[in-house]
Amino acid sequence: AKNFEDVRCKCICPPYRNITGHIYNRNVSQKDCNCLHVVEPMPVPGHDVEAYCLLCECKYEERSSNTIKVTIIIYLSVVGALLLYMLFLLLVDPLIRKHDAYTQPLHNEEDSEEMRPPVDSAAAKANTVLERVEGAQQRWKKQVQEQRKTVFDRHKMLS
Amino acid sequence: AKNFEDVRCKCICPPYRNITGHIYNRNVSQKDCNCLHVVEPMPVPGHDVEAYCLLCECKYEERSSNTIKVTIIIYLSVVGALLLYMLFLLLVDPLIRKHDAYTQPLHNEEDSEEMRPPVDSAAAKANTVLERVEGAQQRWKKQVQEQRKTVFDRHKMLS
Amino acid sequence: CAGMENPGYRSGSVDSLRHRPSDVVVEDDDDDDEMVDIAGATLDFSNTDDDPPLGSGEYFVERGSRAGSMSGAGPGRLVDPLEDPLPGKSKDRDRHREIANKSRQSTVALLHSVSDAFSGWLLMLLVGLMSGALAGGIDIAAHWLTDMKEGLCLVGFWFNHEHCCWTSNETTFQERDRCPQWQSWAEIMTGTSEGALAYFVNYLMFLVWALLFALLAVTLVRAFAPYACGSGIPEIKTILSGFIIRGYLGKWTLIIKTITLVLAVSSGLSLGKEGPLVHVACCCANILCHLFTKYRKNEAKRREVLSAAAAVGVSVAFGAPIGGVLFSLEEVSYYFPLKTLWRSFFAALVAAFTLRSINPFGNSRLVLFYVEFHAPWHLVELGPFILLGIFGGLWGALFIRANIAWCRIRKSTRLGHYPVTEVLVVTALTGMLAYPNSYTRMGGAELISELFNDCSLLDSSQLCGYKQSNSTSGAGVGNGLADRPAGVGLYAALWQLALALVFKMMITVITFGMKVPSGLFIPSMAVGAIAGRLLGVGMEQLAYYNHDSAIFRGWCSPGADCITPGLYAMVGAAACLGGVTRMTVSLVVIMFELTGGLEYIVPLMAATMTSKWVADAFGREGIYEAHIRLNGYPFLEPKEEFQHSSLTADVMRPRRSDPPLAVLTQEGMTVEEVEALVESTHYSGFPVVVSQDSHRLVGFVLRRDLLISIDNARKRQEGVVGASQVVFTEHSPAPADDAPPPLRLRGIVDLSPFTVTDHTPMDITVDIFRKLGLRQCLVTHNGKLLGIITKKDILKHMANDCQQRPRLHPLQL
Amino acid sequence: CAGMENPGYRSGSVDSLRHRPSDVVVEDDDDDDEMVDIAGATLDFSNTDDDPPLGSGEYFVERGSRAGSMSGAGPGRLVDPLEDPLPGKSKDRDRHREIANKSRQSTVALLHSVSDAFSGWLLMLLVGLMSGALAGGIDIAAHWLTDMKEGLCLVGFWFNHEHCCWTSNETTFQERDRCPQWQSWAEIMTGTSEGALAYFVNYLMFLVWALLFALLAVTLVRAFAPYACGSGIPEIKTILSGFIIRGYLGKWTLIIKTITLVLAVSSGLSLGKEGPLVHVACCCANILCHLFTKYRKNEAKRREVLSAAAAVGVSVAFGAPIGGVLFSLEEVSYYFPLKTLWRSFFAALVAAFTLRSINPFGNSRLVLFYVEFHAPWHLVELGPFILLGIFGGLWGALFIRANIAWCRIRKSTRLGHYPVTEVLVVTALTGMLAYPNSYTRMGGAELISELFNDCSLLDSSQLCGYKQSNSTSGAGVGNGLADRPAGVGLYAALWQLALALVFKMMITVITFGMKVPSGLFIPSMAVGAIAGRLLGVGMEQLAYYNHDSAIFRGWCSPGADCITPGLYAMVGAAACLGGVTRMTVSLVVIMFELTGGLEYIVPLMAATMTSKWVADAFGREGIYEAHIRLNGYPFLEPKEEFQHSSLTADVMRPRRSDPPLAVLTQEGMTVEEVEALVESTHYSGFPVVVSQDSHRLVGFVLRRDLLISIDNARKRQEGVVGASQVVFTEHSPAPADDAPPPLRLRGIVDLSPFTVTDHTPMDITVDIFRKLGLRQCLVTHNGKLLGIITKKDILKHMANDCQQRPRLHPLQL
Repeated sequence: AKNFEDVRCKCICPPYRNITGHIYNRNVSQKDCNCLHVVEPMPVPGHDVEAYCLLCECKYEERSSNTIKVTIIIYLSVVGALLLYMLFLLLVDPLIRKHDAYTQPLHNEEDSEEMRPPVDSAAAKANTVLERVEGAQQRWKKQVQEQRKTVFDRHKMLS
Repeated sequence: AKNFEDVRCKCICPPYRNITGHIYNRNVSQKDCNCLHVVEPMPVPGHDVEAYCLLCECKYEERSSNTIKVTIIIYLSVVGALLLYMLFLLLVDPLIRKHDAYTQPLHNEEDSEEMRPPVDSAAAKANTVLERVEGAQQRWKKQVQEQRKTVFDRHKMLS
Repeated sequence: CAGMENPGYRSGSVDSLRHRPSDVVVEDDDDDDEMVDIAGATLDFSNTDDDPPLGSGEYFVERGSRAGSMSGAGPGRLVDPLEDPLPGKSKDRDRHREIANKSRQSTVALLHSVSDAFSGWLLMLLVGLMSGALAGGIDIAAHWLTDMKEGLCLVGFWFNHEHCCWTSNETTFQERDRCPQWQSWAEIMTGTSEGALAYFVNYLMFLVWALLFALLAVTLVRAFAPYACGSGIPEIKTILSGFIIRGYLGKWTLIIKTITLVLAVSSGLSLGKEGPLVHVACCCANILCHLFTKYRKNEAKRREVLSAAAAVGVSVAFGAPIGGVLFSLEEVSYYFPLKTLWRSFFAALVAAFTLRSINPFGNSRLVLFYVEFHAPWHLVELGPFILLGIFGGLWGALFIRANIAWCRIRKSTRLGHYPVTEVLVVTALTGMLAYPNSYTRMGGAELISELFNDCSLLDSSQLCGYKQSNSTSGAGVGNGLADRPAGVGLYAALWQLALALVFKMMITVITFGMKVPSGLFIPSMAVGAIAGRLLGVGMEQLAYYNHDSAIFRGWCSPGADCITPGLYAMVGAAACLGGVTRMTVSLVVIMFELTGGLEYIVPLMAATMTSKWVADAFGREGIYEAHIRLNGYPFLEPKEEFQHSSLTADVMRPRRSDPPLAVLTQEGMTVEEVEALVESTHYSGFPVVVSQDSHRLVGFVLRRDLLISIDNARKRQEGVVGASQVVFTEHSPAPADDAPPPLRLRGIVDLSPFTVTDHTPMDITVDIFRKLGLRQCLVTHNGKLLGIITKKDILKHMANDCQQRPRLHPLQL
Repeated sequence: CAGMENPGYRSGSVDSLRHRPSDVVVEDDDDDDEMVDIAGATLDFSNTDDDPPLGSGEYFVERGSRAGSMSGAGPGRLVDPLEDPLPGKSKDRDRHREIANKSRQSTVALLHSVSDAFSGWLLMLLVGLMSGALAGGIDIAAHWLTDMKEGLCLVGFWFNHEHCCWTSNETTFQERDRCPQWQSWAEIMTGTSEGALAYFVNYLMFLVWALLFALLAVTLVRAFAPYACGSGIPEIKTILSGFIIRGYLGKWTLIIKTITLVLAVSSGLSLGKEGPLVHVACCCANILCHLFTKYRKNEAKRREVLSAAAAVGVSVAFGAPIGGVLFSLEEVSYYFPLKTLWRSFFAALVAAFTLRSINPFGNSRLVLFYVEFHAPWHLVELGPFILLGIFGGLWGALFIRANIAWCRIRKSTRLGHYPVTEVLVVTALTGMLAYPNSYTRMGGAELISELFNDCSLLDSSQLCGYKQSNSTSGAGVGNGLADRPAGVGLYAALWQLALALVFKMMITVITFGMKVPSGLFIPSMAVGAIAGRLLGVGMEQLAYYNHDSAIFRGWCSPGADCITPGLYAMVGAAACLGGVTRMTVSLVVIMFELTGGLEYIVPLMAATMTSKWVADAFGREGIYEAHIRLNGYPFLEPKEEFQHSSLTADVMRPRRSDPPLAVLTQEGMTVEEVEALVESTHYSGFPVVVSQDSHRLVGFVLRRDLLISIDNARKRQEGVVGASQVVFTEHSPAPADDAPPPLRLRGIVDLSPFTVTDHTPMDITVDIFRKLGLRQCLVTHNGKLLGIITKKDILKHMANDCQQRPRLHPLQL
C-alpha cells in the first residue's frame, strides 16, 4: 500500500500568536526531518519562521507495517485454529472414541506412578508413529482434565 | 570577598563566522541565565543575534566558597595536628617514659589472650581518668606497633 | 534425610562400588536418571506433549491433596519428589569432571567442552529472543484488538487506530488520531459519527466486542490450559522455591497464555500484562531447556534459568532490564547465585533489545508510557510525595485484604463454579461503567501514559486544559510550562479522574483472580497515577494562587515552573504498586528506567518506602505471598523471620503419641520384611540404621529406589527370593551355608543425609532448610536417630506460629 | 561444631536451666557477651581507643601466623573466634521477643519497640550522611592539593585553579582556566610564565610538591595506622566473609585513611580514591555501630551494616547509588539478605544526596567525569566494542599477573623493608615522566573526563582539533558534531595519548600495593579510556575517508554524526575495569548511572562480558581475589565452584596417622582430668560424647567457656575441688556419699552442633560451610563422632585442589 509508508517525520507546532496548533506529517528521510522541510506551507511570514520553528517539535519515526500485518494474521490464524480444534474436541471427538471413554479415567486415578510407567514405555516403543501421537494426545487430554479439576472444581490452585 | 560570589551564569559561545569563540561570565539569577542577558557586548548585529544565541550554551552554576574554605582549613589543621603529634611521639615521648619501655613489648608478645585481660580490666577500673587515658594511649600504641609489624615487617597483610 | 539421594556422590564413589555382584541397580551414572524418567511416567515421545516442567515427579497438587487427607498418619510425609540436596551441583559437576578428563585426550573434546560451557549463555540468548519476540507480538495484537472495539481501519484491517492514521495529513492538533481511514462502528454501520444513535451503536459494539473477547479468553483457558489463568507470579515463586507443578510451564500453557492474554487485555478488563509476561517468559525458558542436555536433566540448573526468565519477563513488560533483574532477585527468586545474576542480566538485555527492534509502539521505546522528565523538584515536595506513599500503602493493604476475601468467597462458595459467567458479568460491568468516562474507556497503559505526561505547549489533551496566561511571548523559549490557572477542561478532567479512581479501585479487586490471565501492575499503577495526578494538579493550583505564602515563596515565583503534575502521577503509581507488591528497590529502578531520569530517585524512594511501611503495618504479606498462602502452596518465605522459640524436637515426627519411625536396619532384614514395611506405609523414603536397638543412623533410602531395585533383583538376579537377606553394609557377613545369597543394596543408600539434633532451635532449622533448599532432614539425639522433619511440618508449624504471634513491629523490615 | 555456641538458643531454653545450682556461668543473657569482651582484652574505656571492629577476638594475623607455625599439631585448628552459627539471628531475635512481650504491658515499651525498629534505618541514615560528607571533603581537598602542585590562588589560598577563576571574565575560549588570579609557581617565583626557566621552575615545584605529599602520606600511614594503606577491598571482603581483623575499621584508620588518601591522590601517583572510599565508608559504619546497642553486640548484624557501607562507598565514589548496591552484592558481600538490599539502597541514596548538596565539583554532579551522551550507535560498532573488550580482558589479566608478581617481590625480598623509599622513588618517577605529557600530568579523573567528552562545537581541547569543515552554515543547528577530518592538534594529541597509555600501564602495576591508600578503579578506567579514545578516533577517521565502503555506507553518510569517540572511551574504560575486577552487572550499571543513558547498555555489556571472558581465560581470579590469596586471608570464595570428588573423610582431622580426637565425656571425668585435657591441647573447643566407647555425640563446648566456668566454680561454688566430677548431662547420677558435689556444666554445652557424615562429598560440605557461614563442623560415621572439619582445612584442601585442577572451561562462569 503506497499510502502507508513506513517512515514519517511528524512535526507538532503549538498555537503561536493567532495561529492554531498544527500537525504536519511528511515522508522524508531522517536527515531532512526538521521544521523547515516539513512545515509546508509555512503559516508565518519569513522573519517569524525561526521563532515559529523553535516551538515546533519534529520527530522522526519508523515502523514496520509488515511486522504488524504478519503478527495480526498469525494471531488470528492461531486463534482460529484453536477454536476449530476446540470444536473438534467438543463435538467430533466424543463421537469417534466412545468406546474407550470408560477405562481411561480409572486407569489414571488409581495407578501409582511407580508401577505404570514401565508398561507404558514398553508399549509405546512397540507402536507406530500414529499410535504414539494418539497416545500423546490422550495423555495431554488427561493432563488438561486434571488441571481443570484442580483449578475449576477443587480450587486448589490459582484461585 | 566581593569578587568571588557564589553564583554565575557562564555562556560558552563557539566560533561563528569570523568571530572567535568566547566565554561570558555573569552574576545573574537563574531566571536571567540566557544568552540575551549574559552575552554583552553582543558581537553580532541584531538580525544575527538569534542564530548566534542558538549556538551558545549557557549554564547556571552555584558553589559554596565557604564550604571550600572551611574544608581546606579543617584539612590543613588536622594534618598539622597529626604532624605535631607524630613529632611529639617521636621526640618527646621516648624521653618522658624511658623507664617502662622495656617491660611493655615482652608483655605484649607472649601473653595469651585468655589470661591477661582480667588483670587489665581490674586495674583499669580502679584508676583515675588520667590514668585511663594513659592506659588507652598505651594500648593504642601497642596496637599500632602490632599493625606496623604485621604490615611492614612481616608482610602478612596488605602487601 | 530424604532428598539426599545424590547421584553426584554416588558416581563419585562408583569405582569402588561398581564391580560388586549385587550392585545391579546403579550400573551406569545415567541409569539413575532414566529410572527417574520412567518412574515419572514420561515416555520417549515426551517432547511432543506437555513435559513435566521440572524433571519428574507427580502433580504437585495431587500429592498435596492426598497428603492432606492422610495427615497425622505417620512421621515423615515425604511427599515431594526427588531433588538434589543443594540446588544443582552434583550432576553437573560430574559432567564437568568427565569433560575435563576427556578433553585432555582430544581436541574434539575441547571444542565440546567449550560448547558445553557456552550452552548456558546460548540458552539465555534464546530465552531472550523468544520472550522478546512474544512480548512484541502480544503488544501489537493487544493494541489492535483494543482498538477493534471502537472501529476498523479501512485501508488495512490489521492496523490499529494510531497506525491507521500514521501517515495521514488530516489529523488536527486537537484530535490527533482522527483521520478518514479509521471509521468507528457507528460510521460503518449508520454512516454518521455524531448524535445519540452513533453513541449508542458505538457503546453497544464496545460491549459486544468486550464480551466476545472475554468469552473467548475464558473458554480457551478452560478448554486447553487451565493453568494459564491468573498472574502466575505466586506459582512461579513456589516453583522457584523448589516445588513442582507439573504442566505449569508447558507448551500448551505458553500458547494459551499468550493468546488469551491479548484477549483479556483487549476486553477492557482492569488488568495488565506484566505478571502473565513473566509466566510466558518462564514457559519459554522451560521449553527451551529441553534443547540442552545440561538443563533437561538438572532441576536445580533449570530453576536458575527460570529465575533469569522472570527477569526477562519484567524486562520486556517495562523495558527495564536492570529493574527486571532486581525484581527477580527481590521478589521472585529463592536462590539467586551470582552466575544467575549475570545470565539474567544478559537475557534481559537480549529480550529488551529484541522487543525494541520489533518496535511495537512505533516510538522506539519499549513501553507505551515512557516519559522523559527533567523538571526539577523541591525538597518541600517530599511532603506530598510521602502523602502519596501513605495513600499507596493504605490502598495496597486494603486491596490485598479485599482481594483475598473475594478470592476466598470464590474458592469456598458457589461463585467458584461459574468461572465463565463470572468473567462475562465482570466484563459487562466493566464495559458498561467504563465507556462513558474517557479515562476508563482507554486501556490502562494508555491512561498511565496520559497521566505521566507533563503538559507542554505541544499537548492538547483535556488534562492540559489550562487557561492561557497572557504572557505568551514568542521569545520565552520553552517557558510555556510555567504555572497556569486551571481552565474548564481541566476541571472536567479532574472530575472524570476522581470517578475513574473510585471505579478502578473497586473493579480491580474483583478482577484479579478471575480465570483469565491477569496482571496487577498496570491497574495498581493506574490507581496510583490518578491519585498522584489529582494531588499534583491540586498542588499546582495551590502554588499558583499562593505564590507568596511561606512554603512556596522560595521556589515558586510567578513564571517559574515549579510543580510537575506528571511527576506526582509517577510517584503515586510507584507508591501504589509498592503497597500492593511490597517491592522497593526493584520498583524504583523500574520507574527510573521508565523515565530515564536519575533525579527522581529520592522522591520515588521516599514514596515507596513510606508505602511499604504503611502497608506492612496492616499486614506483612504482599499480594503474591497472600495468594500463596490462600492457595496453600508449600512455600517457605525467605524474607520473613521465624520468631518462635520452639525446638526441632517439638516439630519433628513422630510425635510423642505416634507409632515409632519406620526404619530399615542395615542388615538382618529379609526381602519380604522390607517389602512388607514398604507396603504398610506411604512414606517416600526410609532411614537405614545400624540396628533397631542402637538406632544409629547409616543413611537414607528412597522408597522408589528400593522397590525398583528389589523388583529388578527378583527378576534378573539369581537366587533372590523372599527370604534373602537385604544388606545395606559394605561388607556383608558370610551367609549361612543353606541361606539364599543376600541382596546388596548399599548402592542406593544415600550415605550423607542431613541431620540436626533435637535440641536445635527451630529458627536455625528453618534457616538450614531455606539456605540449603532441603525437603527433609533427619533428627538425632546423642547420635541416635529420633525422627524426621519435613518442609511441610515446618510450614504447618509456622502457620500456627503466625496466628499466635503478636504483631507489633511492622516497621522492622 | 565450634562456632555453634549459640546464645540465642541458650537463652531460649534458659528458663529450664537457670535455676540449677551449678549453672553459674550463664547467669545472664548478656553475661556471655561481657565475658567475651573481657577475653578480648577490651576494657571499659574501649570507646576511646581502637575498638575491635567486629566484636571480640584476637588479631586475626597473630592467629594466622601462630597457626602456621604449628600446623599439623592436632585435629581441629579452631583458631577463629566465636560466632553465631548462622549470620546474626539468635540474639537479635531474643531482643525482639522480649520487646514484643514487654510492649504488651505499656505504651512506653511500644515507643521503645518502634525506636528499636527504626534504629537500623537511623544507623543507615547516619552512615550515609557521614560517608557523603567525608567524600565531599576528600574531593574538595584533593582538588585543591592537586592544583597546589601547579600554582596558587592569590585571592584566597583555599581555592583551586578552577574556583580561583570561577567568576573571572578574563578566561578565553582556548584556555578556559587561565586568569590573573591564579599564578603558577614560576610566575610567583620568577615573575614570568614563559620560557625554559619558567618551565623548569614549574617542573621542579611539581616534583617537590608531589614528593612532599607522598612522603607525608606514607609517614602518616606508618606512624598512626598502617592498616590505612592499600585499597581495602580485599580486606573488607575477608571481613564480610566472617573473619576479624582487629583495628582494621577503627577510628584511627578512618582518620588516617581520609587524610592520606587526599595526599596520595594529590601527589600525582597513578591511583584512584574509589577503593579507599569503600574502606572509609566501612570505617564510618563500624564506628557508628557503637552508638546502637543492637549493633554493638551483634557481629552478624554489624556485618550487614558493613555490606551496606560498601555500597555507600561506591555510591559516593561514582555517584551511582544503584551501581554501588550491585557492587556490594556482586563483588564485596558474602551474605546479602533482602533486608540489607533495602537498607544499602537507602544509605547509598542518602550518601549520594549528601555529596550532591556539598557539590564538590561545582557542576551539581557527583563525579568529575559525568557525561550526558545521546548520540546513537550502530550495530556494526559492536565489532570495535568487542575489540575493546578483548583489550580490556587482556590488560586485566596481564595487570593482575604483573601486579601480583611485583607484590610477591615486595613481600619476599628486601624491597619490602623500605616502604618509604619505595613510595618516594615511584612518586619521583611518576612525576618526572608525567609532567611533560599534558595527559599524564592531569589527574586521573580529569583525564577520563576529557576522554569521555564528545567534541561539540563548544569544546576547544586538543582532542577536538579537527579541521573545520567548510559547511559551517549557521542554519545547521547542533549539526556541528558531524564527522570531520583530524587536524594537526588531534594528531599531536593522539601521539601524547599513546605515550600516556604505555606510561599508565607500566606505572599502575608498581603503584598498586604501595603503602599509601590506593584505589584501582581510576587508573584502570584511564587506561581503557585512552585505548578506547584512540580506537574511536581511528574509527571516525576511517569512516570519514571511506564513506562509501560497504560497512559504512548505510549509516555514515557525509554530514551525519555517526561515530562518537567519547563513547568508545567509555566502553574501553568499562572493559578495562571489568578485566581487572571482573565485575559485570554492577559495572554496567555504574557506567550508565555515570552517563545517564540507557542506550548504551548493549555496547557496555558486550564489552564487559567479552572482557570478563577473555580475562577469565587467563586466570579466574580478579585482582581482589588475587590479593586475598597473596596475603593468605582465610576466605572461602563464594563464586568458585569446588571441583573435586573427595569426601569429607579425606579432609577432616584427625587424619589416619594423627592421635585420636580430644573429646570430653558427658560424665565420669573429673575437674582435674578436664583441665589436663584442656591444657595439653590448643584447640578452642571440644566435642562432648556420651562415653569414650560409644563416641556418640552430645554437644560441643568452647575452650574459653570451659576454662572460665571451671575457674568461676572453683572460686565461688562450694565444694568444687580437683576431684569433683564434671557432668554435662541434664540429670546427674546420684553421687557417692563421700564424693564432692559434681560440677554441672550443661549450660555451656552447645547441644545443636552441626554434623555431616564422613561420606558426604566435599563439594556439599563446602556449600554448607558457605551458605551457613560455619567455621567448624563435626564429622560422624553411623552416629559415632569421627572427627572435625574446619574452614582452614577446607581452604588448604581447596588450595591443593586448585593446583591440580585442569583449567579448561574458563568461559563457564
